[in-house]
Amino acid sequence: MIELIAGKYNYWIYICLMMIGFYAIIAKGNLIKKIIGINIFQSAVFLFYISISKVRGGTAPILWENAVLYDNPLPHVLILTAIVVSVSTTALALALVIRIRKEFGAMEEDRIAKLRSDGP
Amino acid sequence: MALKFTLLFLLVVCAAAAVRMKDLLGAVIMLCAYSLIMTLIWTLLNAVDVALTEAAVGAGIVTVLLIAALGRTGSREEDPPPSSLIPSAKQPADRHPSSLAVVRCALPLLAVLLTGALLVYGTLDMPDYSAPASPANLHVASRYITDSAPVTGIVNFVTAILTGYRGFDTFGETVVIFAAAVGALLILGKGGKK
Amino acid sequence: MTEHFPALLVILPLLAAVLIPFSPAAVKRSAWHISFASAAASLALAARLAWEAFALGKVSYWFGGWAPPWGIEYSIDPLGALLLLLTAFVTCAALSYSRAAAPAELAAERLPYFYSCMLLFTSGLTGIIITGDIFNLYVFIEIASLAGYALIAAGRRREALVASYNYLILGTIAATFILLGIGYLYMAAGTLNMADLRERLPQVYHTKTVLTGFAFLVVGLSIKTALFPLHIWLPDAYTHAPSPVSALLAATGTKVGIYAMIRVIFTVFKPEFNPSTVPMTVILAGLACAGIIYGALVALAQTNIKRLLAYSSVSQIGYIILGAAISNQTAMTGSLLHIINHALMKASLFMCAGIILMSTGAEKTGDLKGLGRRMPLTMAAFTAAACSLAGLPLTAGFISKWHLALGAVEAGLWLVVPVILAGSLLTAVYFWKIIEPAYFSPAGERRPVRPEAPAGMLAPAVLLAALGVALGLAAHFPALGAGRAAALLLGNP
Amino acid sequence: MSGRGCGGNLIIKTVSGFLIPFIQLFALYLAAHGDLGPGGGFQGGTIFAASLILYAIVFGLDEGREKVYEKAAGVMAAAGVLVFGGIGLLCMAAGGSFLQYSALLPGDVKTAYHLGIYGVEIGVGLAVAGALLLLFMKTAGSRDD
Repeated sequence: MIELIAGKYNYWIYICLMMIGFYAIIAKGNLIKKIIGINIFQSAVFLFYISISKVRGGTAPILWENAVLYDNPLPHVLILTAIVVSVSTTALALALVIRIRKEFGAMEEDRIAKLRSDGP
Repeated sequence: MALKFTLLFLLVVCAAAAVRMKDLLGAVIMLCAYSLIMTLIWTLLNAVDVALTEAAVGAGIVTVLLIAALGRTGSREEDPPPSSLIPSAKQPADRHPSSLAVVRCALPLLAVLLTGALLVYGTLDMPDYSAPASPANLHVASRYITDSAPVTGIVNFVTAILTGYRGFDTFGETVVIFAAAVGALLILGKGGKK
Repeated sequence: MTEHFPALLVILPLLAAVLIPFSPAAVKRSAWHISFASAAASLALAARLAWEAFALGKVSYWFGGWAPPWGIEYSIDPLGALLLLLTAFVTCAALSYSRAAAPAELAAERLPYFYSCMLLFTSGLTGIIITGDIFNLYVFIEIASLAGYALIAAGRRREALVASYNYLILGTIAATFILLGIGYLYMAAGTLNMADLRERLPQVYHTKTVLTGFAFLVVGLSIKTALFPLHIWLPDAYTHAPSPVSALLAATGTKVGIYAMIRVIFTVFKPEFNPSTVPMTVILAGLACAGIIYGALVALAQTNIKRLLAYSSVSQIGYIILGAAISNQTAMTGSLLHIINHALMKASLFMCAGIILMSTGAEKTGDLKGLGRRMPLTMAAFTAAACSLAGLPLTAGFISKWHLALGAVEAGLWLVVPVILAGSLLTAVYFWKIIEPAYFSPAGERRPVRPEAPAGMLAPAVLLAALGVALGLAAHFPALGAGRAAALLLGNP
Repeated sequence: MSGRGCGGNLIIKTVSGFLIPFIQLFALYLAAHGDLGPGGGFQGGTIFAASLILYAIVFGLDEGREKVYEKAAGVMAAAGVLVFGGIGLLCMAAGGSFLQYSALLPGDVKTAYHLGIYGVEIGVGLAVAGALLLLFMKTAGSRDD
């Protein structure tokens, strides 16, 4: 049991973070809050990838004559790409929120739903 | 080890605070703190390139974009829908409907717990954290480490993979951010006065 | 030069999309011409590649000259070739429709951005179809999705903004699930190349890690394909998007999602992977059946034409997934045929709905009285496409549903057959709600502004619908192609 | 936001005015040294964009010229992607496959890699800096709305 916890707790913390973000996305009604949730959700996944790459006793993946073991560089590369995707999504979502706020004057899901059903 | 554990703990605290805070500006600042702590953890994990990017993007650009957006949208999260917008006849029914409260809290919580449980289930027979012999570190990755410097002459493996072996992904990545820019223009229109 | 076609197929439209929005005004004015030219070039490249893929069985391309598990590979088999051809063709049709439709539904200054996003969207989809690398798949899913979110919100209707936002939130959850699933698979197998994963995963099929990764990939892709009950983003998005966008998204977006799902289930994993704890195929088939009936019933209750078509999509997607879940040769052929059929017909139907909205302002089924006489061509195309979706004999829809039912019988799933029949019947009934007033009611007081829509809008709608009938009459050819693609996919040539 | 600047706070203006050139220098260093240490076009481009955003927040941008700035940022983003894609196509023209840098200089593979990777990093940097600037300007908006 102890070994299980010692070997896996890193993964469990990322799952915990991910679920905090996931909860914010699906339970919060405020449009900006959901975007904050998405950011937490995604970077928790990034943390998971980076923890895959760690090797006990490894050094940073840059060629170095004294190095015995290197950390795995591939997840780093994947996450660099994923971070760009994440900021792109956030920016596009913010553009949508700004337009929604302009057209509906509201930023809460249920208020917008009301305005949609009453509106022209 | 103790440092990393503290940082991971702080990470959870910041994430929870960002989600709980009603003041959106505060929540954004918490998100920024979350990103900065993430940067430190990645530095500890030797992912220097990723840490640098997270510091610039997560803590920098994303925070600025969120604050700029808040400047145009208002920065308070509201609890109940204001009564003026609800037709008065419906008001008592809409104010404290128990079924709505269930949908609002219990259902998302259930979904989150189920997803989390499935994820934890998946970790049970994963290779232990930082085990050198895990499959992820053996097959493709080991070839990158032995070959990339002699073949390409690039000493930073991450750069060699990013622009060499997986250069097409990076091309896709620049197209993604370009798509976001064009998409924002399509949604918001050109600058200047309407 | 021909060996570079797989790469050029994706890169040319991408570069055209980058060129259009920030160029001098003269280039911007010809934005439509540039985008149509690059879409036409893509169609030609796709046709050539499809010919090659059917002749050789597989075409592959190594980016940067790196051998597959280390570099990124493009690989095209007959199934991918079919989808490439379909996407390129529908894109051409949607773009030629946009020439008249987009200026009517969008502000003029946004048109260059609109065309740029159309091209980004389709080249994203092309990248998803053609790639042999699972992380590259994620990158191109995001290109297509981001362009798709923007396209839905492009019109003047404010409801579209909320629809787009909701789609963005769900789509991002889906993409993150896909990323997570990829991470789990990478962790178990140490590779990202699909063919390599297929070879290396069987040794770890029993692990919980692989099972979880598979589950997250499939759930993420189910959101993207709008499989019931994860379809909630779809009706609003299709209803409020500009009509060329609805046509393109309904025809290609969800189909490519299904294709990616088929790739994961049948190419990344082998049939031996059938976890005893969770019978994946049974769940998928069950959800597909539920989706067929649910989508059709809700469509029956709709009065808004575009919303009716959107729910009809939920129902038809159920058919496609059903065939993939049964996964024998006949059912898979039916599923692929239905992908083609539904893509062409739904594009035509959304185009007709856009034409009707533009020339008469009619959005509701009740507003269509007497339209059959005033807009004979539009309503003829609409009726033909509707017949094909309902699966009437002599149409493409009959062939696909026939194969699906036959496949279900072969697999011993007798319970599924009545669902297929009931779904078809309901499809006929909800389309009758539109066709009946158009042909059999006296004209209402609404008079169309023009007798028919501009030829540029009408031609693609009529062409697509006619193709549905033609494919039904010459059923041999599509069935042969889809059959070969299905056989190679399932590994029984 | 872009029109206002940061009131008249002298301290902020002086410190920022002193810092911004160094931030930009650091950005260029990062973009150019991705092959030796951490960093690369993406990080460099982001930090360069951040320095210009800092400038816009502290000093404010010239009102009425938003269209020009927007256009410049857009051109920068498009140029970046085109540089990247252009290098890929150049490799194709030289007989390799897309982004196969070794085709550029058949005799000297390592120099070819260095050249190709520099070009690509410049492309990524331009694209990222331009796109992020554009996104900031769109998000912050002009004063009148």
